[in-house]
Amino acid sequence: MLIIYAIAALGVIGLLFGLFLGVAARFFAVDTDPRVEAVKEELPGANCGACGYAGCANFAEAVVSGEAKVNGCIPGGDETSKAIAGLLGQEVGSSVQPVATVFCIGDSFKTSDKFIYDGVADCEVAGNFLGGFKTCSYGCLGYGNCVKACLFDAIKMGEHGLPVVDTEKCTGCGLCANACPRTIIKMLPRGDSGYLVLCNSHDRGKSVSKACEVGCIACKACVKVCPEEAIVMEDNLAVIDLEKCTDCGKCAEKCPPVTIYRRNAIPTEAQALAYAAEKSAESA
Amino acid sequence: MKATSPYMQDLTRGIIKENPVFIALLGMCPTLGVTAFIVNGVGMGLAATAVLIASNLVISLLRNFIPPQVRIPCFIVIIATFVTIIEMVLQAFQPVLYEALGVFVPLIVVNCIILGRAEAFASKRPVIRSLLDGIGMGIGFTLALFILAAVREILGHGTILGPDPDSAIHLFGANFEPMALFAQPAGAFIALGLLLAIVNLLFKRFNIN
Amino acid sequence: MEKLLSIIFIYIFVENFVLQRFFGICPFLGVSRKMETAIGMSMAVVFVMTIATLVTWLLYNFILVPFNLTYLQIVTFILVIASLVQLVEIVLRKISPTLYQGLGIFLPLITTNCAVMAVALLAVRQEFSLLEAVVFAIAASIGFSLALIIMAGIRERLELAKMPDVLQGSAVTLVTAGILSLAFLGFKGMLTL
Amino acid sequence: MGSAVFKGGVHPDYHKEITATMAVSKMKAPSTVVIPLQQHIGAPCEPLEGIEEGVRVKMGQKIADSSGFVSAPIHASVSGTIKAIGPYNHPLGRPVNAITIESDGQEEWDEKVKPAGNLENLTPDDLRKIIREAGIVGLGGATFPAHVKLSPPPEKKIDYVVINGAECEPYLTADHRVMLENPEEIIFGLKVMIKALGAEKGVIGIEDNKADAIRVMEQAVAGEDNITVAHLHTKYPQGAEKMLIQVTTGRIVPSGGLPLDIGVVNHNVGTAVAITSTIREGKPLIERVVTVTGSGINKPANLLVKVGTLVSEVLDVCGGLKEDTRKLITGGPMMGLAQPNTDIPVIKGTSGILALTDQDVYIAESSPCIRCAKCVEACPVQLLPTSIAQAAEHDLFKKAEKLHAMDCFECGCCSYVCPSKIPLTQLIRIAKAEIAKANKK
Amino acid sequence: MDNKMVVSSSPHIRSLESVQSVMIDVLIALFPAALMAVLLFGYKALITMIISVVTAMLVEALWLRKRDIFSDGSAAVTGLLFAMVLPPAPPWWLVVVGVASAIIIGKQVFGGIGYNIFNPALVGRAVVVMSWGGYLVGRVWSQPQPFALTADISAITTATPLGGQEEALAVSLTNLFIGNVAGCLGETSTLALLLGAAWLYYKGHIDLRIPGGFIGVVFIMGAIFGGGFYGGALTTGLFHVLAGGVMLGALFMATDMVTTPVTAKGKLIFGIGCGIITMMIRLWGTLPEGVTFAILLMNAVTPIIDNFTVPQQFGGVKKSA
Repeated sequence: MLIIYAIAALGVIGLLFGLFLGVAARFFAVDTDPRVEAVKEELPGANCGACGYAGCANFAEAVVSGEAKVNGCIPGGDETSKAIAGLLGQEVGSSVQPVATVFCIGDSFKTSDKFIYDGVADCEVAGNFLGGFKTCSYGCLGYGNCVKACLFDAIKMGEHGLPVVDTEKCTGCGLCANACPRTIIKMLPRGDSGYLVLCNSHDRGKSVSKACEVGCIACKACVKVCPEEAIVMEDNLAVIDLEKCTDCGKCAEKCPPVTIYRRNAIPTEAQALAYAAEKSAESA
Repeated sequence: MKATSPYMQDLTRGIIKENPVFIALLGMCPTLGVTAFIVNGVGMGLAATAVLIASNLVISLLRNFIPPQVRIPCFIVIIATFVTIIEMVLQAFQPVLYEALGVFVPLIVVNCIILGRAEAFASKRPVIRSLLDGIGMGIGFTLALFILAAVREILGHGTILGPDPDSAIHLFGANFEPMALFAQPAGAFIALGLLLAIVNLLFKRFNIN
Repeated sequence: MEKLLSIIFIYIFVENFVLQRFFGICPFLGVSRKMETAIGMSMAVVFVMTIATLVTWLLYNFILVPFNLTYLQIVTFILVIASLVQLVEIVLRKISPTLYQGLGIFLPLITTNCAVMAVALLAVRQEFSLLEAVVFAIAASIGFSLALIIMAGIRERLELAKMPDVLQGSAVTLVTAGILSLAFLGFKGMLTL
Repeated sequence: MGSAVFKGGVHPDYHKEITATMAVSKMKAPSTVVIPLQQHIGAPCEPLEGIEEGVRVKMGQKIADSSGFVSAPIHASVSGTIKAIGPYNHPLGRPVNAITIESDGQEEWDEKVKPAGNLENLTPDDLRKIIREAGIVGLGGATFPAHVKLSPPPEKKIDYVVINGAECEPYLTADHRVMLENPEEIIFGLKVMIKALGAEKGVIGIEDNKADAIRVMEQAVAGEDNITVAHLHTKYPQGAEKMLIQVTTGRIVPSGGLPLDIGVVNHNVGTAVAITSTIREGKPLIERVVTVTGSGINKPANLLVKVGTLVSEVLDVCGGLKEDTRKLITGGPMMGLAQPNTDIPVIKGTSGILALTDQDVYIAESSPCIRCAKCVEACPVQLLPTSIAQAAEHDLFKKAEKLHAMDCFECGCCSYVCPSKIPLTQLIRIAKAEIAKANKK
Repeated sequence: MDNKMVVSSSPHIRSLESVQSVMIDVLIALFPAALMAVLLFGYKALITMIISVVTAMLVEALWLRKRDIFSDGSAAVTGLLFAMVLPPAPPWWLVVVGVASAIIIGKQVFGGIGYNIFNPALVGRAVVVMSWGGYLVGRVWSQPQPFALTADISAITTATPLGGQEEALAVSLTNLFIGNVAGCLGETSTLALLLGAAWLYYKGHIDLRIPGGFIGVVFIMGAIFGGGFYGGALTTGLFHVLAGGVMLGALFMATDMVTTPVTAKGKLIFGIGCGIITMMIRLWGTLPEGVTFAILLMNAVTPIIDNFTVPQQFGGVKKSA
């Protein structure tokens, strides 16, 4: 008897429940695509927004609807792209995980200041304030907007007043590059080879050399010496095309202010501090 | 990363890397509610583990027979059944523990860990893997409860193996004046909060994602 | 009447569901990030909890008890709550789209809110009358809302704080809840049932 | 009279004693002047036809103008030859087009400079036209073109003219000296304004730390039955438009509104004097009184300086800067602008040149807000500066707008009182800029 | 010109006040109460205060890993305030654990000075009350022995005047005002507390709305609901104001800048709320004293109060709600 009651009670409740759900299913004609959930599972979940969407869930929806590319998730890198592509049965586009690179070596010892800024500690604010306190109006202001933007603890403000990127931690999401009001940080494909002009100044040579010991003075020595024609002048700044660069290093030898470095030999914070110590010893 | 078999991963995932309490922050109610004593905490952990393993197993077995539209209610019924069984078992064989856990025993049914694993794992994976996942998650949950309960019991009562005076061991002697705060609800929150911070710190230190 | 008032006061302040009884911690941690969502969730919880308790109480006392099926309590209660939440969602969508916009998105979260289940179970266990059970549900849900809204206010301020990053988020929220729970202990013993 | 006080405000150290007793002396005309084409709020001016390099101009000759209504023409402040037209440093921080004139030392007036005639015979329209042509702007520092304030829309009836003699900015004494030395001109200027506006009453508000000025002005208004002098408590920002109107007339300028919404127009004492000399002698605005003061100045002074004189030359007259000068400010210390160097011209709005040494300038690291609410108490417009600043810091500009950030007029009281040394005013300024940007879209 | 100019956004002058100077002012304001504590309870009170202050500063310096242990002075203030709400001679470990909790879970967990939600000293006290209630609840309070600096005050214990009607009637209003009654180390002397508060008011660090609302409500509720047992309704109200921690709470704890509303209206609401909850606990709760919990509860709702009491800006018009 008890067993029958039990079955009956559960059965009735189950029936009612099924009924509700039947009605519900009708009302929810637009149910969420299970693939969205699946894609979301594969994403890192940092909600960094590097893909351009409001968050991982949002990106997942966009991927499933075909709006976004499968390799849109930058922090996830190849692994995630492959997994998502597998889920959706798509081909993986070529995605090389980029790395943040600081295009300025004008640390606080090699550049000069116009005045001493006292106010809100923010690169954008300081940069807008009378055109920035640095003599170079393209140089790093050192208030670390990039550091604040990084979700992965991969970028630090060095004692020499320039940001230092931890390439191992960098996921290539590009948030720091977006945060820099002077676009000093650029995203490059990972790698050690190739040479870079580590300057961001589009000023004329004369004012650059007044502002910074190591800025690109637009002398075109590198352009002339490059056998591959990989270097062009863009608005008073030499730019090396990494795809054309054959790693010969002739440009770096010729550069008068020594602005060009191989990617694995970019001046470090320690070198800058040593230089500063030397300089102060000289003047003393 | 070292290549480990998926089975091994299924088992270990829930213990540290995806610990349901410390990392996923699921099942907080029993975690806070029954951890005044180690015995209660572990008892709760084991009860939940039993339900978790059983439901993972059954759901994985039935995964091809349950229509996706009604999968959640089906899962709930399955889980509720096992919870009822566990409740009966506890009542019969562990009346003291059953009393101590109180309403948190039936509340296992709404523990997000169990439904969460059913939904996210068992309903999509084969039986063995689901079983291992259930065991791993169960151990992770029990471990978390054990750690929190240990902190709370040692600080809040100065004992282990309490509250039964026969089995309780006074760690610091009779003159110790325990910090009774940790025996109370407020202490549960604070202890878990600080433990979470410590876990985060350790994860950061050892670079575990 | 006095008992009803006592129930209200006790379950809002003295035996606050979140801070003293540990029910509904997951939504308490999850949706207390913003005041707006906290208020929405609160309203949804008050709504669902009251109805759920009403229905489960009736079911328990008029079906399960007479037929000696109290062991089916867990299964029936969870089914009732789950289906009720869905039903509410459907009904709301139909009759009041504006209310649905405000509450609807929180409804899925309520299914697994153990506070709802706990109220239903406790109402039966404490042998409340129907009226008492409903008042109990309302008081408990207001207590839940109170804790949630206070926490949302605090967390909006904590958002602006610069705490060590290992403490950010749930850790500091739990510690705050702990201190809140301590503060609520001041109401201890103010009324008893 | 004048017992009313506004809420909030601060009491900084005034340091007015440095120059308060120094009579205004006329500074010798410099050999070169640099006259920026933007010296007022509103549309910048363009050089007039025929004004180009190498051309000789006479003193007082109009050299630039704009077709905008909210604008004021610009005149040569010396006679001489135009050396250059192009960008030059400007007190506002960014280079602005300027006309550089090399003086011939003749001080030859332009022939158009002649008295306008008797006040009785001039219509309000005549007055407005004369004042516009003379390039007169508010000399209190805001440099709002004076004729615009004298041209209210016909539906707004103006009955009160308030003259600002509060000079609440610490250090500055330019207005103080003007009141002592030119009381009669102030009254005449006020009468011109009253006539131009068809107003009924005039009131001159003076802070009670300038007792001598109050005495002199009271004597000057003795015969006038519709003009009074209001004694104001000494409190910063007493001279802010809204505060001044509240304490002198008891009227409250509505949020987002203008004084003319409540029938009031407000001008500075210096503006009144400038208007007087235009009506009486036809002189356009080519010179102004500048207080040169502060711990970094060797010989502080109140000087009558020609517009376009370089600050470096003014400083030379005052014995140059002391070695340990760390900060150079045009205007007062509360709302003035810090300058990176001395190579900038004096413009119509330069009420003071302030140099501060190490002992007055300290750069304090700001620490977290301790919510002491001193900024809330100090805010004369009853805002919550700390909340707005915090919102701005976290880019929550919508929230800042809800907290009425746009009502802030940047008096600086909040930053002044903050024990945590948070740059509140700057943060609110950022919020205002962002809100304005968002609302424009 | 060799040296570079400092350029900043206006204003260019700042008041000389700093966080440190504010904290030092608070310490000065607490001096009369501290002195009174030593005069009443002898050297043990001094030892308690020293342990508390030193531990507070050390814990904070260790947490922040800095050498300057005084730093902005806020830890010293917390330490001294915490000592003030302890019995005159508690065990040393109780003071250490309590003040460490105050600094860590009351303050540093939230990000340190300026960010804490709750008054740290009161968090410390609440922790201690809940953990070792035996030292703070019941007939455990030392009877003061004025000017007997070396006396062992722990010999004679009693309940505080709030313990019950009998205890209340045993003390005169004069003694309550001077502080010659059993109670927490720093709370007994209304006179000393008022002196200190006068200094804070003179320096502009406290707003009268909070203590005014707090004390006013305690007086009114004491007079109306207090039962008039203390020689009439009004004197009972006065008794409630002078007895226990209301004065210390209203003048020093509820006026703590960081944890109270910034708006004028909010401050009044805060004070009134503290008063109501204190009296609810005193009159109807099981605990004899409710100041700690009242202030902590109001601390919790401070962000909400702030949100709802944004003042009308100058010339602003109230929007019809």
